[in-house]
Amino acid sequence: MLLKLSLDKTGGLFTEMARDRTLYLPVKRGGQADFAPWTPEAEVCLDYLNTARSIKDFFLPQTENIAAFKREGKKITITPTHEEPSPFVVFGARACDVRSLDVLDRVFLSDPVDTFYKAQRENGVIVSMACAEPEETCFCNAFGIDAAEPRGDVVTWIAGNFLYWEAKTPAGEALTGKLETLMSEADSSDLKEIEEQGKAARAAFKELPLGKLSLEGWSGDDLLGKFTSPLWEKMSKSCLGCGTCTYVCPTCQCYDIQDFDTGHGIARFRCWDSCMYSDFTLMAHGNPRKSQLERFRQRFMHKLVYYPANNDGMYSCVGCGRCVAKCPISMNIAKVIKALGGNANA
Amino acid sequence: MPAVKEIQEKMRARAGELLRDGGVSMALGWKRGEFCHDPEPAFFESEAELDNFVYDGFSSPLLSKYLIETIRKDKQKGEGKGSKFLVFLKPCDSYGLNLLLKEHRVERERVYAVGVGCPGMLDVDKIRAAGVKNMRSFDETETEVTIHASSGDKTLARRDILLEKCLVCKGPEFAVQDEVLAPGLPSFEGGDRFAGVTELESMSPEERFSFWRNELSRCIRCNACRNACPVCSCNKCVFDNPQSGVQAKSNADSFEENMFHIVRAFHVAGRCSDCGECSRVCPQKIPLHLLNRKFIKDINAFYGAFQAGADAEARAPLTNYEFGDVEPGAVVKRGGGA
Amino acid sequence: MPINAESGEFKPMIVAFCCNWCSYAGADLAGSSRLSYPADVKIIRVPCSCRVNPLFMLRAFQRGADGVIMCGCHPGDCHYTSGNYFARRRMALLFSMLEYLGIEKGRVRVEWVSAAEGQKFAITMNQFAETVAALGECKRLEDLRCQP
Amino acid sequence: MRVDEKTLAEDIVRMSGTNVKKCMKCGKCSATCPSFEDMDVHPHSFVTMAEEGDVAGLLKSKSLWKCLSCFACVERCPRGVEPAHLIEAVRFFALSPQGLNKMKPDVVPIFLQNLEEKGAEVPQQLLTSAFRKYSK
Amino acid sequence: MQRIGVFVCWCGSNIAATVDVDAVAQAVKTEPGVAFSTNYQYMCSEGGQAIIRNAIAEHKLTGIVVCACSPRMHEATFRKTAATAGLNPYMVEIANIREQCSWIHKDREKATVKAIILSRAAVAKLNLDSPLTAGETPVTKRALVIGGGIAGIQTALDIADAGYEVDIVEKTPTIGGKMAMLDKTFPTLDCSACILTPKMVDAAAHEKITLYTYSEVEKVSGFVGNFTVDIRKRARSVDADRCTGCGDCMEKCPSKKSKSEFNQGLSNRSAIYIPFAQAIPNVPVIDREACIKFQTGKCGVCQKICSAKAVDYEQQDEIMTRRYGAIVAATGFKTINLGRFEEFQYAQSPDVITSLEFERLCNAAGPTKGKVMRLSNHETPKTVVFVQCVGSRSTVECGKTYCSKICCMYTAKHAMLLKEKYPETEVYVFYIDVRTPGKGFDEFYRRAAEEYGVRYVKGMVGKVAEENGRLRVQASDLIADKQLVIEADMVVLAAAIEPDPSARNLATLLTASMDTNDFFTEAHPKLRPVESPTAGVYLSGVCQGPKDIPDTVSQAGAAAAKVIGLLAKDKLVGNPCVAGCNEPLCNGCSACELVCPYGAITYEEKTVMDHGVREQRRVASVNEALCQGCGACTVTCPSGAMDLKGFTNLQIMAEVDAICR
Repeated sequence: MLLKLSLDKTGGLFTEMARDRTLYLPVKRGGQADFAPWTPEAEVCLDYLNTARSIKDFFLPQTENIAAFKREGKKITITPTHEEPSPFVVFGARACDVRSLDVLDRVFLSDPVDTFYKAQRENGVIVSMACAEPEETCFCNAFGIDAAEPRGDVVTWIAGNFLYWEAKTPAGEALTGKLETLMSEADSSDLKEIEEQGKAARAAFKELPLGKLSLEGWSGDDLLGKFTSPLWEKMSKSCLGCGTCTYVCPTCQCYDIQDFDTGHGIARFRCWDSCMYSDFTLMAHGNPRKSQLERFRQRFMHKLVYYPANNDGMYSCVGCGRCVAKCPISMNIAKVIKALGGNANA
Repeated sequence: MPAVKEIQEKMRARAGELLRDGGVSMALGWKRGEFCHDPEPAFFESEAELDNFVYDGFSSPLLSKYLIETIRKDKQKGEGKGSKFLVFLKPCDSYGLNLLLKEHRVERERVYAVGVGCPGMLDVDKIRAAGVKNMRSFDETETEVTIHASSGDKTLARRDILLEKCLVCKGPEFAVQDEVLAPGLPSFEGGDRFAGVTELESMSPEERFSFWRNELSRCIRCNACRNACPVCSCNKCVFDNPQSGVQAKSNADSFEENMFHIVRAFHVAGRCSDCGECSRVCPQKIPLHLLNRKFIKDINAFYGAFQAGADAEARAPLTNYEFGDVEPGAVVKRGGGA
Repeated sequence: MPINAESGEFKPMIVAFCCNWCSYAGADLAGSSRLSYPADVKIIRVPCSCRVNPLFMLRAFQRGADGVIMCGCHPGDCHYTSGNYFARRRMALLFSMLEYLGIEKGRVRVEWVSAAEGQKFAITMNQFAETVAALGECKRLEDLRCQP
Repeated sequence: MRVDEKTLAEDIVRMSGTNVKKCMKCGKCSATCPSFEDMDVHPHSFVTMAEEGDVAGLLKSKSLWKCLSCFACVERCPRGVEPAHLIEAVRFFALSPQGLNKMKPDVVPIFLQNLEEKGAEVPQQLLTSAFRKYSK
Repeated sequence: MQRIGVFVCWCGSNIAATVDVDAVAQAVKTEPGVAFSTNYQYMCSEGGQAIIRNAIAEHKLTGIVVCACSPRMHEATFRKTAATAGLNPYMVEIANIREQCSWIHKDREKATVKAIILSRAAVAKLNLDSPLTAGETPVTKRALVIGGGIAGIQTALDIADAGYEVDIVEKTPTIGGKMAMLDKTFPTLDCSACILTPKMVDAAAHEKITLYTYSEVEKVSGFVGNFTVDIRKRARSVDADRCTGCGDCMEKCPSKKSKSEFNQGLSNRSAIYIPFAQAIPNVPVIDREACIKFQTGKCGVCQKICSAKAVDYEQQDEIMTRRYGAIVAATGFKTINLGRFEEFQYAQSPDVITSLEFERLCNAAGPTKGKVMRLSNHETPKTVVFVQCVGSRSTVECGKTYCSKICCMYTAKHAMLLKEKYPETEVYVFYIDVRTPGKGFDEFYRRAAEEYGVRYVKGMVGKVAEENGRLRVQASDLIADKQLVIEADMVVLAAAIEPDPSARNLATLLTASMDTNDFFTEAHPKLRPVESPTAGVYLSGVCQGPKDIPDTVSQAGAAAAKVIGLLAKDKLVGNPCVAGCNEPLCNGCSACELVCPYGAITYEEKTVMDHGVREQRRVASVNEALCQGCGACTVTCPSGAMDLKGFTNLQIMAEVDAICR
């Protein structure tokens, strides 16, 4: 059932949603939009196109505690320190970010299951939001994502002066149940408006600089040829080796487990890691990936070749365009797709 | 004064000449990206490759740091010994190169530095903030930029859409160069680059603390600031080195957010040429230059005006001293620097 | 350091870096002259004030120190001729930066104490401990993980 | 109005831009002074008096108007004390109550007219010096 | 993992009265690495040391922590104890629980808690200790003295008398320096030549001393005990072995218009010349700039008349490479250029002279045969004005901020000599202060005023002007508050002295530091005044700071004693707590080199293995013989490549952690 709510009443909706759980939604921070817990003072911005960071933060946080080790004499005690999961809602996730959870699920929910991730997934409700227009750097359509019709527990649209709301899953239904009184039922003219808007949006995506990006050359054939291509060397030269692309990426899932000596014992935690870093894959004997070329190649081969090979052809890129927007030197996955994808993008 | 397009053609032609018969084996410049506003640092090895060469208001990424790796690789190959690398430098980039030369990270004889006048680099976010959506192309002069976008054409005053670092431009002089194309740019005067620092200094400690908490809490430790910095060129950063005792891959808490940025600013204190790359590349838009400029402002006030990278000889303030230097206690007493 | 549960009295944790040749000897002289200063002050011996990395100071705050003081030979008297001059510049910049970040002034200090200045050492430590105690716990540079 | 002579002395010294503490009492200023014989307080004493805060003494001294501003003392002083600048600063204070803009260009001719009557009271070089300063 | 023994000392009741020593010993037992802990009344006593030795053996300890008095007291003792038990002496840490705990705290509980924390910090540090061995280097038993004035001669004689070889390098054709130019010396008024020339002869004759005159140091490498020095022996154009010193060549030389350096330009000399009669070596040198043969190719008179066939126009500069264990800088001074002090008319009037010129005029062997005369008309002056502090104690650009120290005394001397020779002369001395600290100095100055009637006037000369063939001196008398105008015949300026300009270059060669006035800096202004901060380099004479002859000679002896102390050793044992460079981390940036006060850090191209990648890099290298272990480099190094053994980054941080726990 499609519900609607006047845009000037969203405050009440947020208050209600945040009553018994944490509500994350895009707010203005440092001149850009980012997901943050809702507070009555928060500067909510629903007209953003892309947040600086993705919703990955809520399922695979940048750091999370694992355990504490304490030593007394010869006795060592281990205490789990992972925070108890609590229910939360992510409001305003875009289609690309919602798709990224599929990518992460396949990694963390397949055997052996990552219990931390699983707990977060079970406690989180995704309220997605359709894109009425694209950001300049978007190319989700290349991965078959329909930005105008995202998935999620609840899908929302903004059209005219209204927020439209439709529950899609039992979890979404449950959330909607508490909020129904705030909203009214939409009619067919509303539906039509949403559809029209969606059509326009889809057309606009195609007109973008990356709108016609094709992955035809990335079918998984000729793995060795791709791997040994001399183009990697050329393309990786300008890479600074920072972790921006991996940290803003909704699908990058690599992490490191580190021990921190607190002076009273050891705090073990996990934190994001980046395959762009020189100490990634560092082992006792040294590092198998010695140069930025190898690290650079790994990142894109993983996204476009290895991951799909293991996951029914699903690419671990969702075309959100964050890396395109944020790379300090304007290197990005679209360039790689074009350069090494043969003639498809010629 | 030549138009920016003309400078680009001059540069392309000169790079071609030098690659052909100027004893230069590679030219470091910029090449066209996917959009009209994202040129990428590029390494041209032949004249033919120069078709993609671009120099415009978005050629902001600094190139000189790439010389370290370029020369290192060249040495490893063992061939092409003594071959030179052409690098294009905007006036402010030249300070960074000088620092690399001074710290022996790059050998002078391996570099052919071509200075190019800079009309002031543009900030795509400011253009977007002006209501421009989906930029397709643009025309630029020294004073105006006309943008063609899906949202329509728009002409903006160049000054209004400059990168922060360009608003406080150090001027058209080159600290190091072998030749200069299009000298005299930029023709505008930079503003007071310490205004931001002074403003912070005038706040109460509580206000300053919450300002920095708000800024630094956004840090995701992507290391873009560090890796883009021309003086943060350590073979291995202490924060990446498990043996250093301070290694940290992420900011586990607020202390580490502070620690990373204080230590990074301290390590480049007296060496930072204020090129502004750290702030430009920060994906979280943290005004990192306000940390570095605080040190620069203090150094100027305590030890006399100093521009890192202005020459390759002067001792950096932290490797120097005078008997009558200010006491640390006096610094704190006076309340937030000079 | 936490507030004493019984007395409610705040006992600051203070780290003092002392150069071996002047200030550490000055502290010894304070000791042999039986000049008392709070037990909250713990001294770390370094060869010269120039051995004190700003990192060590931050480390102390991370681990729960409420105040950090560095003592060295008077300018001109450095055993290594120039060490304290470099240290002085480093600390001047560090202190200014800490203040800029909104860390309360008074938590860090530099004092030049010669081997003959046992009294100055004791007075300095008494004053510093008092200042830091008045400021209370250092919240702005703490690392929550390091709390007991 | 200033009541505190000490503050006044400090202001004068600050305004003059000199550092009287640098004086090592060598007397080279007095040794080199062409107006020495006409003065009741000699340049080196002027510096000492300023250092001691004796503003009244400075203001009522004949020397105040006998100094030619030739700057020989400034040139010769081995410590960079610059007594002439000090004298200029005291003069400024002596003149300042007479009007905000001190001496106006149009009063200078009056001084010149009075020259014959007053004779040596107003040295010509002082007026030249005044012209230089106030003819903005 | 270490096996650490902790030994808590009672120090009688000194510690035990305020600190519960047993509680300390118990508390540290659970610390990581601690294998054994105990307490005892006097750890430093033989009994205490035996406990330590036994425990080391019994518990297979790898290191010990002694919780006792200050390490400044007994660190050395316990290191020896450890060494006798077979432990590396640097595997010893001291927790100072006496001076910094029991003696300053009254509350037993607080003191005990603090003692435990200090002991834990020592354990934490020891856990990261590694055995250190001091490096040994052999010593070349030969010294180099640079400069052949009284400072250099005295230093060389003292070293040579102790039985060590010494070379003196002097850049002028003769040794003797400035003292040879003096007429008399204060405060005894004995003849300078009479006391100096025997020393010059001694130096030349000494079997352990080799003189290299007309020579300069060109290159210095190496370090304490092992310097290698290139000396350029400039071509004299006269074969010193053949020359008999007869002097015929000088007499016959047709080019006689060169200014005599020795006589301060007050007389002329020939192109082939010996600077003065008692010069050593007594061998002439050809001034090629002035020599007609060298300039035009026509002449050759000296060669023709030389019966010893010593004149050799073909002679070339010669570079000799010598090895030394120690180097003494004794480069001396010169008077500053007075041309820029226009008020004194030095450059304009021949009757305004410097004190050193006056010295030559007084001297019986000088250009006027000891007759003091006005250079303008060769008349004996009737009124002479001496001006002190000319350029000294001055902050103006052409002056020097320091006191030149010797002027007050030599001016008194000159005034007296003048009065002695010409009692009728009116002599004025203008002074700012008369500084006479020294044995018999004030008495000497008072004699000038009281017995000789020299008129001392407090005040400075403002202006000197030539008028009607005389000098009009305008000055102030500050005591009388008068301006004086004196018609004088001669004005003598006590010019400030400054280090010889060659010292600047030498400092660079020696990596010895200089102050802003180009005087060499001493390793410690009070405790090591004759050593430079660069190990193995010593300072003698005015190159370190203004001083008179007695002071110079004492310092020369002191420098010699230091050199002898060094050369007496067969091997130098270094301090093992030195800096070291972790090469794969080093960026080669040179920052550490710039802050090293000892020049102990150099850079070299080296092959470095970094994570399996082999490459040629510029990396820092520490000379352990020179490093004194201050640690300045460690903090300057941004990548943490430089670390200090015994005080590593990790160790200090471990102490911090342990204290703040």
